[in-house]
Amino acid sequence: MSIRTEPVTMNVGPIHPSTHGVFRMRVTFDGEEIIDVEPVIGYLHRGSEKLAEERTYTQVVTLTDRMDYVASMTNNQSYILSVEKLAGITPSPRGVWLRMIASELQRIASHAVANGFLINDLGAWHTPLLYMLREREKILEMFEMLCGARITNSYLRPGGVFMDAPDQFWPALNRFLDEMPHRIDDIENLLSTNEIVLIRTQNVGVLKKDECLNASITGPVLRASGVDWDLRHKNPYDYYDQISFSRPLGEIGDNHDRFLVRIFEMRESLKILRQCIENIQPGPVRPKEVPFLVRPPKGDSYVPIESPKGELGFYLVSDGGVSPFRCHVRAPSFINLTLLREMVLGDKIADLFVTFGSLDVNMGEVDR
Amino acid sequence: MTKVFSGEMIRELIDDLEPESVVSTNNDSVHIKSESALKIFNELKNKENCQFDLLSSLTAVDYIDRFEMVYHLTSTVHNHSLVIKLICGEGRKEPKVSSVVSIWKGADLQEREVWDLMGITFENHPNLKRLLLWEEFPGHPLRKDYLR
Amino acid sequence: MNTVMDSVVFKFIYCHLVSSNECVDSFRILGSGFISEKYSIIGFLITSLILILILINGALVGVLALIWGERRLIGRFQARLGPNRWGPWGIFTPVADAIKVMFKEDISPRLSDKFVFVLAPVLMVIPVLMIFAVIPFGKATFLTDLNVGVLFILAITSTNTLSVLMAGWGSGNRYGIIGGLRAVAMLLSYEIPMALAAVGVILMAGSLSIIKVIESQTIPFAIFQPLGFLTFLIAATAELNRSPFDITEAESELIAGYMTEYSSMKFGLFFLGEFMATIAASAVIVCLFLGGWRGPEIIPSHFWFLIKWILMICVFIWFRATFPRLRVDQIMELAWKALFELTLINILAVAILMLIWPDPTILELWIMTGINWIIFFVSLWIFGKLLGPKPEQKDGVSRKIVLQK
Amino acid sequence: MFGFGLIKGLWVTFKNLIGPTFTVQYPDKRVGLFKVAKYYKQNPFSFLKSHPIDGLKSIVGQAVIKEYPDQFPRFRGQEFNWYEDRCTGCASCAKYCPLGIIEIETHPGENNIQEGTSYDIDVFDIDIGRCMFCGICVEACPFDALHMGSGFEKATEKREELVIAVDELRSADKRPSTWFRPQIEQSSYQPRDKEMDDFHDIGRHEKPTKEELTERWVNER
Repeated sequence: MSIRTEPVTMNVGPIHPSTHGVFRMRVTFDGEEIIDVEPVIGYLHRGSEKLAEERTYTQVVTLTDRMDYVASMTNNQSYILSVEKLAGITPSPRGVWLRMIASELQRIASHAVANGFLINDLGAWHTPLLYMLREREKILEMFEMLCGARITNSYLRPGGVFMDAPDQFWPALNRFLDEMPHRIDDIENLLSTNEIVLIRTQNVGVLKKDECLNASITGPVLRASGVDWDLRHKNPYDYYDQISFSRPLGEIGDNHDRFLVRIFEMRESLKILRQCIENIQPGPVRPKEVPFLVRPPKGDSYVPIESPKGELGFYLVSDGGVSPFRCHVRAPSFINLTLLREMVLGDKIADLFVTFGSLDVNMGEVDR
Repeated sequence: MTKVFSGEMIRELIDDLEPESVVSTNNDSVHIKSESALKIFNELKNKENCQFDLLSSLTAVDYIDRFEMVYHLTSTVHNHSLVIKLICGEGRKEPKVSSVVSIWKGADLQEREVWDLMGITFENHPNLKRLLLWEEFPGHPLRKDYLR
Repeated sequence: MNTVMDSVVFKFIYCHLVSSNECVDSFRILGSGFISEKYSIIGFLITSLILILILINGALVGVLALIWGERRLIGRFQARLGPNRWGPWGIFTPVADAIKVMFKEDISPRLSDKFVFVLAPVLMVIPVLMIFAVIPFGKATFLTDLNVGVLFILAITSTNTLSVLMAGWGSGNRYGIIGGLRAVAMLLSYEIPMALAAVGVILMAGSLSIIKVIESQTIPFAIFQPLGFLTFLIAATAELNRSPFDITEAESELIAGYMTEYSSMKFGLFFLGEFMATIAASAVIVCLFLGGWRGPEIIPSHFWFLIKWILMICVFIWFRATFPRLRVDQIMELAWKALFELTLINILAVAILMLIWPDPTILELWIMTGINWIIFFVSLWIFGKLLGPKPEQKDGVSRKIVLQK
Repeated sequence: MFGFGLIKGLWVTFKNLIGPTFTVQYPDKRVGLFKVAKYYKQNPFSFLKSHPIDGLKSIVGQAVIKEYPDQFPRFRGQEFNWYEDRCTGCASCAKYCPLGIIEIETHPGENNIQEGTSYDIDVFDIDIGRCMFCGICVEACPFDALHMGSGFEKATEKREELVIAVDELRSADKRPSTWFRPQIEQSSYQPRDKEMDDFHDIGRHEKPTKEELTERWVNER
């Protein structure tokens, strides 16, 4: 006997506990099975690209903070690198090391948040999330030491960073580096062998290598599918060429691989941080000759960097004035959404949120 | 380190694929004819020594007298990248280019965004609707003549 | 009548009301009763009412305590403090919660089926309260000793399936409908392993009366038949809609499932019903598997019961703090492919052992326990192999993360 | 074996159950006798004598003491600190503010023979209801007159109350943040500990010595 069923269309979001902000999906279910998903975005659109056209190069730094608000240091870094290339500024070595430290810390924080919320989407009652946020809290405190703000940092300036790290920063960083491996071990004990997590995430939301590349998906999602593409390694910006680290690669490209790749990348970031501390030398943090009002010559520049979410780049066009003529953001989490529909078709309702969480999408960056 | 193609190198490369489609050569990029764009991109993606399989970024710039599309292509196989620009239509009237979604699926959302904010029509795009703004929104805000 | 008079509390109140021959002097501390024995039925009714009042209010206070305890404990599990502002250690937080819930605006959606919508929360609470009727809280302290107690509990608990379905359907919300239908599928499936797990207990006790079950536990059944205990615990967690089986509420998927449209005191009743169900289920597990009020007689039996009860509730909270949620098909798979068979194995094992040793001594009991544990581990291992996460992918690719140097 | 991962997870949460918490109980927390005595810098017995009610509360761990979250000197807080004596009214801060929330009106002030003419400030409004505390105004100030504050408790019920007027700026506590002021940071200054009333201390440059002043004002002319 066959039962006549009717597909149900439902609005998931924009206000929903696990859409990570104001994301909306028009989902059609047949019973528990997803037969169609249409992402609807734009609820957090603030027109940053247009705003940037009316602000000076330094003022735009504050706008970049607010794009990916979980990883504002890497946003700053990407923007600053682009401005430096555009204006031909050579940054001070100490400033570069400092911003590498900052961006690696930010990567740990962002991955911690991503994994925590992924497990939260799985339905754990906030416990792993709070463990992750506890570690992120220490990083945010270090950011407060560095630049006085925890999330909207605006720490970087063309030519380096705006101020040297205070004395109390280095002991705090060392303490963090000593503690963090144990915390990651804890998280792995809690989740990596947990049978419920395994059966919920394995072989769900699989992305093949070719699909991934073809859809311009980058970052941990791409690496979880097995493509060795890390811009820190393949196209080293700043001083990443002086640093050795390994890139974790998944093999299947399902939610569990993405989860594990992020955990492994946190460990690699710790390694990078240690090397940064070894390599950093005293000196000025930004060259004296860089003016407050940068006036780059006519031209354009695009410097992609490896942000926690993927390839992040600012395409800046200058007409010789004090503010960018055009500022385009290549936002990784925006482009990573391309294949969401293909990933979840045929899965259960519950998997939709897990898959979405494993993409680590940040709505501030998607809508800009 | 990613090998970045200079303008001259890109021109040589494209001349091999499709002669006389390069309009002008800049320092680090080339302008190509928009008619032959789709063919060139197809070649760039599939040819053995190019294999630009990753469409890094796709955007449009309003240069007041013209609209320009900018494509940043990267190859994860050979680890090299290039920049290709093309001028959309003539002047400011109804800028139009052909969509590259059939070549790179990743262009899907980016082209919709460009259509939404810059108002450039992409031919043969499967689902060219507004993305960030709502359907009834007047105008395209990233254009320089958009009135506040 | 006689079974009720076994209860100490009942007798105590009854003897102060009725001048009956059954009452010994020790029950007449405050003088004899004023109702003559001819109208003893009146005294009986009044006593019952008083006891029911005590029990219901006790249950409500228990819910308040549980709300506070759960929030504090989950806070501690998550390395934070939990509510600590209202009153010392935050003990007035649930009171503040209750006031907030009562004074909120009561919204019923336009598309809702009003009658069903309003009736559902009431149906959620009543059956749970009825469970407390058969729970013995200590030696000779109970409301009633039904000779079909275990059956009564199993029957009563299944009725709240109906209320969840009514709530999901009546609220006219798609999240609600999905939540309600999930609930029906899940709760009905888990009735079966729960009942079958209880069969092992009943076999050993030889009676359906809860008092008899407790009296027969020389070794607590949790130790004696671990398989039965585990399956009952899992099935009870599922019946309670608690994590990792909270797919009906599923905060991260369905917002609040069948409760999405409920506000104010209607929501409060659901909340109440759920927490009370946790308390009741813990009490049932304590009675059936942990030896109820039995324990070394250093402290009164009531305290033994209380300690075990609280520990059991803490275990539920612990589960909630640790485990992610299962998916709906996996939950059904677990019920039908694993728990069902495991309970059958348990029944078979217990029955065969009962056949070999019909009247076991203590030593024989321990031997039986040992055999049961061996069966427990072997069957868990087999079922883990069959149903657990596969380390190998179908096309033979083994899963690992490669560190590319 | 199946289920072992679950037990490992239970063990991790149990470790956290008995481990320390990471909550900061702003604005106050409840503590026992020893901690409250330490807070009041007394020994427990004398504390019991001097504060009998609090002492009794503290025995059951219910004495209330204040607690603030850790705050670092660079913290970019509300309540901008402004040193009128240093301000020339150049309005750099207003120009560089990305949001344009600073409003300055000046008029030519009295002649100061030695330092040259300066402007007097009539209006200096900072609308911190729209401020994003990026600190670029502070970065832009050429004379170190404007500083970020260190507070975070200025919540009001109306938006109008969030506009800091010039009188408020003049009379406010001077607890500047060390954001973009390395000269303050070198003296390991903590905004919560002490005020910086003297505008001489806050400057970017060393205080000139008598010889330097002579060189500048006598010998060079």
